[in-house]
Amino acid sequence: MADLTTDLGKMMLKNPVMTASGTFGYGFEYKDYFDLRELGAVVVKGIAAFQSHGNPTPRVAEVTSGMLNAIGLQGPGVDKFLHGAEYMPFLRSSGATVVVNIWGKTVEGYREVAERLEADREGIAALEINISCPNVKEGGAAFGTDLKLAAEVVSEVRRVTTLPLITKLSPNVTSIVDFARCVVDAGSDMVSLINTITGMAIDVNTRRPKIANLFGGLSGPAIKPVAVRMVYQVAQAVKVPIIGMGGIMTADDAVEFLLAGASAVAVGTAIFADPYAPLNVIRGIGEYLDRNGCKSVREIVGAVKVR
Amino acid sequence: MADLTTDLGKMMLKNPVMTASGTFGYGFEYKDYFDLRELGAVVVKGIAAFQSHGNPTPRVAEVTSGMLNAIGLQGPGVDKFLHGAEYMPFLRSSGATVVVNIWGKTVEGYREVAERLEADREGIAALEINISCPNVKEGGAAFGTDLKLAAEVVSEVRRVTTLPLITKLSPNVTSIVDFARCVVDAGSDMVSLINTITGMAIDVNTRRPKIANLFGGLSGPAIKPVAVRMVYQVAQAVKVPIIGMGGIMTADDAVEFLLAGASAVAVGTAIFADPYAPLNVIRGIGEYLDRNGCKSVREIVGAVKVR
Amino acid sequence: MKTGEIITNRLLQDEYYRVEFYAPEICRTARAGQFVHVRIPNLEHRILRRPFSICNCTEDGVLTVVYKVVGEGTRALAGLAPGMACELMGPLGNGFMPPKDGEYPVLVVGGYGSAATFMLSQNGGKGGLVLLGARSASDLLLVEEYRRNGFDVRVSTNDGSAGHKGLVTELLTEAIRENGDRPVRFYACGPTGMLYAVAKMLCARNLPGEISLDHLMCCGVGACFACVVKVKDNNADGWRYARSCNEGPVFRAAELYLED
Amino acid sequence: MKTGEIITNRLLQDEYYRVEFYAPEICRTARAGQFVHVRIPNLEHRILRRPFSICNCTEDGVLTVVYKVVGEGTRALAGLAPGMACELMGPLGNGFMPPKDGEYPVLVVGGYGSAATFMLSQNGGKGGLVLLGARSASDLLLVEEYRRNGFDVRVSTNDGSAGHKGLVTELLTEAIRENGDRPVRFYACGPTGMLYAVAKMLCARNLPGEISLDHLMCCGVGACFACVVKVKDNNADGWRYARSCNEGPVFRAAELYLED
Ligand SMILES: Cc1cc2nc3c(=O)[nH]c(=O)nc-3n(C[C@H](O)[C@H](O)[C@H](O)COP(=O)(O)OP(=O)(O)OC[C@H]3O[C@@H](n4cnc5c(N)ncnc54)[C@H](O)[C@@H]3O)c2cc1C
Ligand SMILES: Cc1cc2nc3c(=O)[nH]c(=O)nc-3n(C[C@H](O)[C@H](O)[C@H](O)COP(=O)(O)OP(=O)(O)OC[C@H]3O[C@@H](n4cnc5c(N)ncnc54)[C@H](O)[C@@H]3O)c2cc1C
Ligand SMILES: Cc1cc2nc3c(=O)[nH]c(=O)nc-3n(C[C@H](O)[C@H](O)[C@H](O)COP(=O)(O)O)c2cc1C
Ligand SMILES: Cc1cc2nc3c(=O)[nH]c(=O)nc-3n(C[C@H](O)[C@H](O)[C@H](O)COP(=O)(O)O)c2cc1C
Ligand code: FES
Ligand code: FES
Repeated sequence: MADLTTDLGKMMLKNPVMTASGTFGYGFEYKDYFDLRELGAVVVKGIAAFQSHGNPTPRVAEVTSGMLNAIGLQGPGVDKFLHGAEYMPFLRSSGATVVVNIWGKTVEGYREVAERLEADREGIAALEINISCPNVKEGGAAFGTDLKLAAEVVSEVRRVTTLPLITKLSPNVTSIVDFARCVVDAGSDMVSLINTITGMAIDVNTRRPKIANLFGGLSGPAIKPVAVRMVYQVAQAVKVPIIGMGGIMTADDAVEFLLAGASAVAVGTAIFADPYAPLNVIRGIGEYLDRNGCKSVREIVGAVKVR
Repeated sequence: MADLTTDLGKMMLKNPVMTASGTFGYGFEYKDYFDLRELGAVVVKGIAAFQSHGNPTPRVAEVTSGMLNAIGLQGPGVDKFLHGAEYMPFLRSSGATVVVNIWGKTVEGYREVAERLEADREGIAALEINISCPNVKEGGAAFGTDLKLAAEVVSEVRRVTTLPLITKLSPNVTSIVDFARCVVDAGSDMVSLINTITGMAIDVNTRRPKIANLFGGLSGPAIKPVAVRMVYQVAQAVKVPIIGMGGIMTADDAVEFLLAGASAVAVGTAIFADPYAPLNVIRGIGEYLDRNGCKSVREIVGAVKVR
Repeated sequence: MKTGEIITNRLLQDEYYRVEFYAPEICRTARAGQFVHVRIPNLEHRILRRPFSICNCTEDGVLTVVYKVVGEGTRALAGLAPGMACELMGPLGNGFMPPKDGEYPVLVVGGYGSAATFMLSQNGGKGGLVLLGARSASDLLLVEEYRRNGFDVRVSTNDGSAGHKGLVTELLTEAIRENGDRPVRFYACGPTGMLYAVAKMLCARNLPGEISLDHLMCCGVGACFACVVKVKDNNADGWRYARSCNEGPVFRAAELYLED
Repeated sequence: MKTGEIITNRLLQDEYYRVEFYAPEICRTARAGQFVHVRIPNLEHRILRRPFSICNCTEDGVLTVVYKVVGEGTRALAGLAPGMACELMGPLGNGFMPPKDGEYPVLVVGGYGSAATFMLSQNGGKGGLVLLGARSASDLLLVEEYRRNGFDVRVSTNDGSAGHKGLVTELLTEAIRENGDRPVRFYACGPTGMLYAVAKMLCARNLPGEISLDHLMCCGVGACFACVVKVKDNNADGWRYARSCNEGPVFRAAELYLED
């Protein structure tokens, strides 16, 4: 059996498969399904400095080979996350490798949640900065589509924590490579991509948007080719480890991301179809490696043959 | 039966359904399937000033609910297009409403093809400028992802023709609204969107990209939510007519685009599944209008209820 | 994942079907009001599972779902033949609390809501009342089955094609009046509009009731926050979003945050 | 669109299936080397049709396709039962030119290429030769059928499990030598590598041959430029991309632009 351990620079994983933030809750919800230690890492739903209702409903709509969501980052806030039994205390006791996805409405908001987590960092393996959030101070433009804001968020968070930092990039930009370079320059140890692609669906009978919030983020197999392309582009441009995601349903999908240059992957929407999807992906990657005579998953990272 | 005639400002169509450039050849290929006059318009494959081989093969790959293509704009060039029997002469005799999609490798290239078509404009209802092409002079960045270049192409073409101008926008940008505004300011009478989203697929067995050209454009149902969102955004921002496309398979899909703000739609990839798809969409829009008590298709343009 | 082999899958009436899965593990613990999250096979362009109330469970492991064909998923489900199988997650969610000793159960149901409360009628012959509302006679589900379980069944239809012509809430008003001071516990499942009307009536009269809400779901286990409904809370806003999949789908009427 | 009802759809051998469609309109004009573009039903996440050579057509409208299960589309096709139907576009493409009077047909085929040339063996008993190549015995298709049509069949397999152990091009070399000066027309269909090898052999010896190429297709009618192959041209480059769906799939060997 091939070696699945994955070296993400400042972070070692037992295998390259994580859960994608927002699709696996806080791990607790799936505790009866399998042992969370089987995963490369559990990435929790985005945590802010404050408690948050999220968006009005309907928040999701199914579309062809994917879904739109505008959950709006409902969450308990960092206090409850650190102390509520079903959040961090549960995760610590579970023995899982935990990545905390963080967000804010202002640069200070990001810094604050990172500071709080830094102060109580036991059991936290890394922070993932979700920059696909609207900046309330600057008129609602997302941090993830403005290079200056993206750099600011990352360097502010960098100032207050020594935890490994992953910055999660938005695909809704002309050049994701520019953002990858920018957040790495600002101190991010890794990048993860892609977050959802902004989309819309309209119910032709009611003539209303299917998402109360008008737009939602497209995820699932529909976006996989876009995600693979972006991972490939970013891998050509930066030297830090990449966590690839977007539409991974099977091990073959995951291998595509690894070949394109990702050192690890995350499984998101697929979990809704099958909670065991991440485990099946882990097993399938192992089988792929064995079948192809690879001793370690690292052999296939970036191994796409472009000529 | 509701009135399907469609007013695109400088151009009237008998119904709002066109074919998407590149998916219906030059009309000739489908002449045995139905009378081309049944279509709102036939939009031909991109024409350049010169003949062009296009890209190496494989040029297409099937992906979940869509396909990638990197045909690379193979084509006969404007001379042969104007005079070869199976191109414009055929289209003229067919009585179809013809939109000629044009492209170039330089700003001058765009101007040249537009000039040639202007000089021989009989039977041409409009030009559609495809700006999703790499600019060979400026290091290969696409015209469609650079506001300055996009404006330049459109105003150069505008200078040499009085034909109605449609500019076809690329979705691979942070703000498609900026591009819509920019090309309208530069003299475009309409905008069409979306072109394909850049994607990549890797064969995990051979480890080679499935497209010889590395990247290909994603089309088909997978991209529909992104396309509908962009049409909605552009409809909020510009006053010119919009031609919406991206993943339209059924009349309901088309209605979604109309509700979002498109005055007409184009059917592309669906034609590969079913050459009659555009006709089915036309019929289905009529049925939708009747069922919903609408007298004219114009009643539903932009009629999405956002609150 | 639990695999449920299909034993029978037949048209019940109109657009309603009844499917029986062999799912002993789920049957072992399932309660009225809980649901199964069904993966529809061979529907590759649809990623999400479909939630269905557990209508019945037998000791030999037969799980019954009654469903209406409303879209692609249910249409595909209706096309599955015995011997085929679906992956099932379940039992999920919090079911109804059975009536306390001496409490008389009154079920107020519309459409396929009739299935969600059905297991409450298997209360060892203690009986109860079902108020069944529907658009028309062909939407009335499980009438005979409830009667067989010793439940009194009253029916209303919007078009008057069966029973009282009007809304099921009118039957409810009557039932509440008739009932006088007897301890009653109300249970409701059906279209959202009806449920909120029932909840308001119960709250106004301070009557104990449980409402099973039907919301769009993704994960079914509380992980994604897709399925939320407003419930009362003592925070500044007076409400919070509760996940109907794992904090519900059954909520106490008094717990729901009723707007306007 | 032409709808082809499935009459039979059975395993032939190994991973090969034979499906018969009732498609009288297509049968009326179909020639060897032409293809049908098949829409696979219930495979919503796959948009594109699948092209298959027309293996046979009867006067009563039965169109036969022989196919190998290689991926999702062909797997789904193999799952279709008689009575179900597929939308068919066809006959598409340019078929083989039948041998001229006095010309002896020699077919060089590999794998399911055997199906593309099959109708050439229905030449009214004038006979001919088939050189069948395959990886192993289980990939040899239609051997008996060719014999029944009075064709001489020679076989090669890579693993030696049947006939000559080696490549079908070796059989071809032999056949060319044996044949001496008799007027012959060659036809080839099979894996791309084999076809280019055959084309090179024929060109080197200035022998007339027709090659049916198997390329990824989208539209099937010449509209999309997905399926192009290099053919000789008197432009500056010496070649142009021809659409294999409508300018082919059959090309004259001499017409192909053979690189390296
Ligand atoms: C707790 C619960 C119990 C339910 N019990 C039953 C039952 O016993 N019998 C029954 O017939 N139906 C029941 N439903 C509704 C059922 O889940 C939907 O009718 C079904 O998902 C529709 O799927 P579709 O693909 O046919 O429709 P589509 O409209 O094509 O579905 C599109 C999307 O919307 C979702 N969706 C559509 N309608 C609903 C809805 N009402 N509730 C939740 N999701 C929806 C689907 O899951 C899918 O993601 C229940 C729903 C919930 C939440
Ligand atoms: C003119 C022509 C005639 C053919 N005749 C036959 C025949 O008689 N019998 C037979 O078994 N096969 C034939 N093929 C090949 C057949 O079309 C493919 O095997 C089939 O499309 C594979 O589909 P899939 O979904 O099972 O495979 P997948 O690999 O899942 O298909 C993925 C995609 O690749 C395309 N594709 C994959 N392989 C091929 C291929 N070799 N050629 C063209 N497209 C391909 C599919 O259409 C699809 O778009 C022919 C191909 C052509 C072009
Ligand atoms: C319901 C849902 C909620 C999500 N919530 C978050 C989130 O809180 N933070 C975040 O960074 N990404 C969030 N995402 C994005 C996913 O983590 C992931 O980037 C995206 O869905 C693409 O992967 P997939 O196609 O495998 O789902 C969410 C996605 C979904 C579908
Ligand atoms: C095979 C193929 C070729 C295309 N060629 C062109 C082209 O020449 N010019 C152009 O502007 N768009 C071209 N497009 C883009 C389509 O016109 C359309 O914008 C896109 O495919 C989205 O629509 P769809 O999802 O309905 O196909 C092409 C698309 C495909 C699939
Ligand atoms: S469906 Fe995911 S939280 Fe309820
Ligand atoms: S398949 Fe479209 S041109 Fe040949």
